[in-house]
Amino acid sequence: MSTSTLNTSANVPAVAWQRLREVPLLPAVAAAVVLFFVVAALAPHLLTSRDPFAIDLPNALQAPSLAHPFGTDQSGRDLYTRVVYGTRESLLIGLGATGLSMAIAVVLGVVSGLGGKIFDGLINRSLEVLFAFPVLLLAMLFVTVYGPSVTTQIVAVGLGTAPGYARMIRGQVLAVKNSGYVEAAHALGHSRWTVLRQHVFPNAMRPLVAVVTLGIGQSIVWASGLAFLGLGVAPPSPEWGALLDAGRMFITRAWWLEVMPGLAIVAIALAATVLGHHLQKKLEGARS
Amino acid sequence: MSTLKHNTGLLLQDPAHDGGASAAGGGTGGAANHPGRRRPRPNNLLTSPGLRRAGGRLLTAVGVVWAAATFTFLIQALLPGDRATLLLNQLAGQVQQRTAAELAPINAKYGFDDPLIAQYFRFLGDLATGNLGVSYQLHKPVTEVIGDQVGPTIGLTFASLLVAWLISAVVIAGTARRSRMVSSVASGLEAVAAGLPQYWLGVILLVVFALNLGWFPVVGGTGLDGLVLPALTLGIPLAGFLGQVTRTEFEKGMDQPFALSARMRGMGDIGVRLRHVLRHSVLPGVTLSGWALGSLFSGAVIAESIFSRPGLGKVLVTAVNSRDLPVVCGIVILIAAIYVLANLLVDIAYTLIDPRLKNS
Amino acid sequence: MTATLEHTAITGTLRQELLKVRNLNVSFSTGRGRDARLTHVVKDVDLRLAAGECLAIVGESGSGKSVTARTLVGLPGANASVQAERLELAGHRIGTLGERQWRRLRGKDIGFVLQDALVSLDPLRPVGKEIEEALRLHGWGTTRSRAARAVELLASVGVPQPELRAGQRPDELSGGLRQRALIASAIALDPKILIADEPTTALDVTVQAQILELLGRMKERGTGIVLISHDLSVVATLADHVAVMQGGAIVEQGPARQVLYHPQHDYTRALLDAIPSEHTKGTPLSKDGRARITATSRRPRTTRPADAPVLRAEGLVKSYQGHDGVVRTVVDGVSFELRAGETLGIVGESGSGKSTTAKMALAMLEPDAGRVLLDGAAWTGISTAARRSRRRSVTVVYQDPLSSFDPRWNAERILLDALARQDYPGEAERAAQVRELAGQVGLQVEHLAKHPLQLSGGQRQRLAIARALAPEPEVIVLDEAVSALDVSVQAQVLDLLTDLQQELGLSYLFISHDLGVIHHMSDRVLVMKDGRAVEQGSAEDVFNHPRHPYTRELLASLPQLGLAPGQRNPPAAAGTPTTEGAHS
Amino acid sequence: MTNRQPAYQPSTTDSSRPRLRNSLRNSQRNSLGNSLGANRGRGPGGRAASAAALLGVLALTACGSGSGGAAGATAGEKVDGGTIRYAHLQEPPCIYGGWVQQAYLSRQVLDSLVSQTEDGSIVPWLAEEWSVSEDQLTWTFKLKEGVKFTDGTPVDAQAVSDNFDYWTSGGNGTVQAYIQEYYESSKAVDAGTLEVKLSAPYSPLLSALSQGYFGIQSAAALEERTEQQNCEAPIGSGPFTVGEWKRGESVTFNQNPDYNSAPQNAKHQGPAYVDSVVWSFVQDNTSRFGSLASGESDAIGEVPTVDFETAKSQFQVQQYITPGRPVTLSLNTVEGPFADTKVRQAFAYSADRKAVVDSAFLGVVPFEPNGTVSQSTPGYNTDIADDYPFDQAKANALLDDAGWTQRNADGVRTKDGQELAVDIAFGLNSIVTTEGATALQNLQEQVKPVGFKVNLVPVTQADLFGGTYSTPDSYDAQLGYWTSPTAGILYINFRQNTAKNPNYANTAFYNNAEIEDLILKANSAASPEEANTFYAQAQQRLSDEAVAVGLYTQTSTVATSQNLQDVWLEASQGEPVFHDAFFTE
Repeated sequence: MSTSTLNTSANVPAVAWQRLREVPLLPAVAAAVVLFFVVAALAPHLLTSRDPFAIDLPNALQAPSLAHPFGTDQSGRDLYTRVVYGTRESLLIGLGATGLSMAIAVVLGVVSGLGGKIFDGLINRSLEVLFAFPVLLLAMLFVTVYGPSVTTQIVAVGLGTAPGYARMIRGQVLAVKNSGYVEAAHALGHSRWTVLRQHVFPNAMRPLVAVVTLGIGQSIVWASGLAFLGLGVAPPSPEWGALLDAGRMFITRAWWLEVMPGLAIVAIALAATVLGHHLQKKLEGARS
Repeated sequence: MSTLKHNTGLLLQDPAHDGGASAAGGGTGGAANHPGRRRPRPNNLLTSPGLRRAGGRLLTAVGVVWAAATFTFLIQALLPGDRATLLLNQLAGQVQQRTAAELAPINAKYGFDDPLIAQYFRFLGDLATGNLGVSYQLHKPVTEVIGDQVGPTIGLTFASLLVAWLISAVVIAGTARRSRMVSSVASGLEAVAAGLPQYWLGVILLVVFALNLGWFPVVGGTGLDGLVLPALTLGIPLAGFLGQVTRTEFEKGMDQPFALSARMRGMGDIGVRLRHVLRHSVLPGVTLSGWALGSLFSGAVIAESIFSRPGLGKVLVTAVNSRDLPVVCGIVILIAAIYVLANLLVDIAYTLIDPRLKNS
Repeated sequence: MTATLEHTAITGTLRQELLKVRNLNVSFSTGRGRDARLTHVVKDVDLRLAAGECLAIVGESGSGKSVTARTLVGLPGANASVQAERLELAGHRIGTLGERQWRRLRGKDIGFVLQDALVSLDPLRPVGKEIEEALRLHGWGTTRSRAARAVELLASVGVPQPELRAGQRPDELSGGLRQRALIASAIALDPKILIADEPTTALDVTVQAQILELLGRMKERGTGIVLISHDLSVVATLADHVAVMQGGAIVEQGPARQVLYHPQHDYTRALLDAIPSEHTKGTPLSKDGRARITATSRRPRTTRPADAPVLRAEGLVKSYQGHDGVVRTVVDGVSFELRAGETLGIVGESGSGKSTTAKMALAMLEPDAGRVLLDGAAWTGISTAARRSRRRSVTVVYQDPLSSFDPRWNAERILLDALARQDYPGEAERAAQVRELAGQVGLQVEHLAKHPLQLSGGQRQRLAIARALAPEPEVIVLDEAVSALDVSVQAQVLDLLTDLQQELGLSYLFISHDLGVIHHMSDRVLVMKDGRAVEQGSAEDVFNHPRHPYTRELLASLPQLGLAPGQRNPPAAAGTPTTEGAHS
Repeated sequence: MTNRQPAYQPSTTDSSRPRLRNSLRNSQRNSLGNSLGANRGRGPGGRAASAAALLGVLALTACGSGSGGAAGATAGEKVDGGTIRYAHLQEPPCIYGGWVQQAYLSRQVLDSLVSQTEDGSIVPWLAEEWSVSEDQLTWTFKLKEGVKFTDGTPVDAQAVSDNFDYWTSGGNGTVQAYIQEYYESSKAVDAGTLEVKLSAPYSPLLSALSQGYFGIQSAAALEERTEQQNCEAPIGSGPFTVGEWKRGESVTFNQNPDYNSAPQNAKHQGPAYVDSVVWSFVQDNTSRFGSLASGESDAIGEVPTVDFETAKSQFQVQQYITPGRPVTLSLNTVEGPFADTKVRQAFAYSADRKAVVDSAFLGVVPFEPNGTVSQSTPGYNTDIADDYPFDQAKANALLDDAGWTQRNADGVRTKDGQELAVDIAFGLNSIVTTEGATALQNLQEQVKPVGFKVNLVPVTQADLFGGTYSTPDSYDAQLGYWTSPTAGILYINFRQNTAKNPNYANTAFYNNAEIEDLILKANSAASPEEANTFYAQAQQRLSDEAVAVGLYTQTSTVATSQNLQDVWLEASQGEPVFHDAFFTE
């Protein structure tokens, strides 16, 4: 097919449509979900006109309807609005925890991968210890010390998930360090630092994009698990874990209070996972 | 024909291995022709490398447990608020300051007045002699508290792991490298399962299968029928994770020449999947299981609380909330020990599944 | 076509026809929906095979030879559609078989041997179990009798201590033994036809000879063998009939002698001519135009006496401690000299220490004992910093170029990175030099924007050579640099290397397991075995008057196309040059 | 088994009837111990004894027929034997102890000296009759004859005396909180007569004794067995004995076949009708109620508010409203905005607290306008209910008056640049239930229009009990409650907090000599009526000063299936009693 014939203005939408069709459906849906939640986090008022805190006692515990797509809670607050407004904190926890976890993991992983036997041994031992603390346990201890808040959730989940990432990054750094192109770069006479900067860091960090995406969803799930244990963000915050915790007692009378925020969590975790895998595949595809 | 020598296998990164790592049609005929200045290696586990490895493992284990205990001690000792006040208020259910006269006997009894370092060494000394102390709340030796409750939790943990493995193995073996439709639906389900919050799943399972359908008891207890829903609650998300890592490996395995070889000697597709490829695909999942065991153990608190099961999880949450340091430490140490043990099991499982790893 | 008919006429009457294929077409559907495409990979293939004969299907990668072979056992792959006028195998019409019927056939009437036994046998199971599995699947015997039979089969394919070996996994066996075990599993039920897809490709030359001998014995016993190979010289020792495939179609087919020594088709001729050997020395292997090479050095060349060594290794020793604590000496007292403008070939089988020697020559690895001198000055045993400025004098080309390129970089970036900054201060100058280098190795300007992944194998290797040239080195270490390439591409790359050497006065340290390539390229040769240099001398001396028994064994194992040199057209008279032929 | 218990006979000694005096002298510090237990999950803590007449046991039954218990049955044939499966909220560390959760359990196996009825009067139990000396310092109890502990030893005066000594020497902290400062000694006059000597008059003694904490254990068991044995399986003379305790799961109580010492207010004498009670611990609300709905349980405690309506329509439901201090916001009267009385009053006016509570608790738990004493407490001042109606105009006027005249962009009032922001600290899931937290959130929104900005500060259990939120600089308001049988709780909560004589239970940090004087007058009043007058005056003064803002009452509920009859909530602490319960077919 010759491109010149297609390159007329009339065909631009057709070309765009063609392009769009090439995007795989699942990642596209996932991207749309993520986009929705990003908008919800940054500008929730665009997605709802209600106030997430405004109580309306006569309209408490209304089932989902056109007026209240997710129903209302025990104080008559619109659940959809609360889920939308809760996105910011939930996403913040997800991003923050993953970010923190990655920061720790990158430092540990890189030092471990590059630092020689002693550092590697030391860090590996400490990771071994951290591994012995399951995320939930560590988070529980942590929240008990510092009290429930967004910050403590971020730190708790971040710390809890860091060792896994650290190990992965270490493996990645080692793999890149021993790769053919790093050897080739050394053979060309590049200095150690140049090789690290030009090859080791960028290539070792490349798969992290996908991992980060996967991690965000999981962090949100972990954090809401803490809320379930009563160690979450305080009410009346519409953080999703808090919504779930509050909704649990109504499960037999107002199922939507438990199901809707849960679906939001599942949706974001799933979307993040799908996107993560998609990215991973793309990156791997670009390599082999 | 060169004489046969013991082979180092694929996994050694032996720089002497000619021709680079990937041998696409190059001159690498395996590593069979390694220089022969090498003593044959006995396969007995009790020889010095084996002992050294066991010794190293033991040291690591002790290190992990020690670090876990120390960490827990610190975190609990550094908690805000005065521990004696806490104990008194907790007994009375009040939130108030306490007079020095009230606090003195408590401080004396538990030695809260001693310097932290003295408390720490006393704690370590007790620990070394297997004395985990007596619970502040239950007035009972911690070993007994744990002993009472560990059974159901361990049962739940292993049942969940089993459920997770069964689900993921069946789904993977049935759907990987099938038509695009089937495998994408299956991997979609895996992603959903992996993203399911356990407690949420648990509540939904409880409401649907116990309350509405009445298939399972609402209050599980320790019976077998009461184990199903809790095990599913913890097992389904884990199955999603296992599925995700196993699927990749399984697909790799299906693409391996040995799978084709097996087909070519007359084996059916299902046979190849179950007899050959599955075994190759479980290694990453097995690694994950070691980690998962510790995670399940602490996650048990969620299932225990939803399904009203006895178990350590509940004890742990209560103890953390009431700062029952001896109990918290005891459980943390137990989890650390389980983690160490789980990893030992993982190592054993590794060499059972992939005997090549015995040498590396 | 005529060849086929003739072949049928001769054999058809004499022996049982095991395989009749007429007009076989295989295509694969890829993509979905509107993007769905049908790729036609096997086109109108006719094949015949009688008992006790060997039919070789020869072709380069992508020629469709493996798909053809797999179609014969009903496993062409996913999304394949197979059409044939006639498809008969060991008396069965296989065109219409269902999966169950296929399963009864596979392993029993047709055996199939794949390339690398390390991965073609289940790596986690003892080889004996794999053989037993073949028996079990066809309901042969009891558990006990199957175990006994497996041992017998191993013995029958020449595995010593078969009881012991039956209990070992592929990774515990040497390459030759496990390939034998794989064959044993394929012939467990004495199939009438054995299809061997590149059965010796991953093997050392001495082991390859043994496996070919084993296949030869089976042929004598009456098994029909279909041998799939890219290597014409391997085929020569075994095949009665040869079919040459290119782009999914058979371009030439006929009795082996005819095809190999009196090729009719240009492609066959090109393939044959591309094989480097003693006879090709000093002549181009490919018919491509010569590369446009001009010396563009900005640095004055080191002037030195004509035969003064550029690189000199003295008593190199290298040992490693394995994970089990056992120390292995990998390189043991190797010395050599590389003179300006000459090629020193290092040849040896896997594990002989040649790559480790190369690493030490590159000073990427410090020797435990001995030293390397570059232009008479210490090259090993000095600090990394002291060496860095001289790194540009010695560059390297690896076997697997892909892994030696940063996947994030395109070709241009890779070459820019290799340029010496002080020589090309301006950006425009550097860009010009990159284009110059690309031109020298025969890469087009549009290739520069591409990532290595988007380049073909030959283009990648050209890029790797360009990178090695960029710093204007005196020595290039070529570590199995052409081993992964198809023979026609290999020919082009070898020609390029020869041209570059002539124009730029480079010295090559040429490392290969392939005696033919070494012979073709080298001025002098070093033969390595178990870390030692067992023989060293001029190519002429080493190949024609080998002194060391190992060298003799190596040469004896080499399958030679030129067994009867007179019957083959000398390369110089190899038909008229055409533009057709191999592309990378 | 027929009733072998001799009928109650009036005693011939003087003062055969207890003289009830709800007085607390000023010297009787800590006379009203509190028993709020640490309590995760759904929170209501312990409840202290009630010597009150106004006990709010509401019986709610299916279809509104009858008054609960036996009468509520759609009736069927009574069946002997059987096992009652009862699901309870919380599991305490020991069966016997000073936490109300322990009283729930020990009530099943231990008898006390006396029992309290729904109208607040004291009736015989182990003690058939009693008298007090003129100086109110010597109490004499005549014990029932022929009563044996389940280990075979007799329930005699010596055994009861030993129990007193056991309690006061550290055996039960809550008992000590009640009587330690008054108890001097006890002795067995003869096998059936016990004499207890006090150091000062203590009129609530009998109602205190009726609580589960004062259950009488076998002296021999206390002496000979280990602390752990007595913790896990105390031996008493009650209707049941402790069988197996599967920790984290259930305690099995087996019928005591020789039981002959039921309290006078029991519905029958003699052994329990059922063979055993399996008392399981089901913390999850949904599951607990679900277990009743699915028939896995015959009775449950703490009916979840969301299921209350369903429970009332399908099961027999009883609700008990605890006396003492209700769940109330103590306002910090020394620091922050609430140091100003007008701001406190404005706060009380600014919310429709009844709507807030009714909505959060779905109308199940009564709103309590009084911030100091709950409606089921004797001496409750009913006038106070109307002191602070929802009146935003008044609230605004008061705030303007107090100088909070400006408003910032968010509508929050300001004064000198300071926001009118108040921190409400509450122990989520320990003191305050999820419903309570919802009420607070509703309140938070309700007070917004008048310009209050409320920050809710949920406090973890460790922080809470560790005292992080117990000082004046740590909160503006604190949510809490304190169950107690009398309005004498005022003395504990509002006695002045001085350096010399600190009172940290005064969580409003409110020191007012006049009010303290009123409370002291009440404590030493001659009659309950007189005492209640003073208590009422004190409540009025505290209400005028808006020291505390009332929200809701603590309740205790039990729901039983239709075929289980005669489960009742005893009146001192609201514990379910299974002695009289039987199944019908």
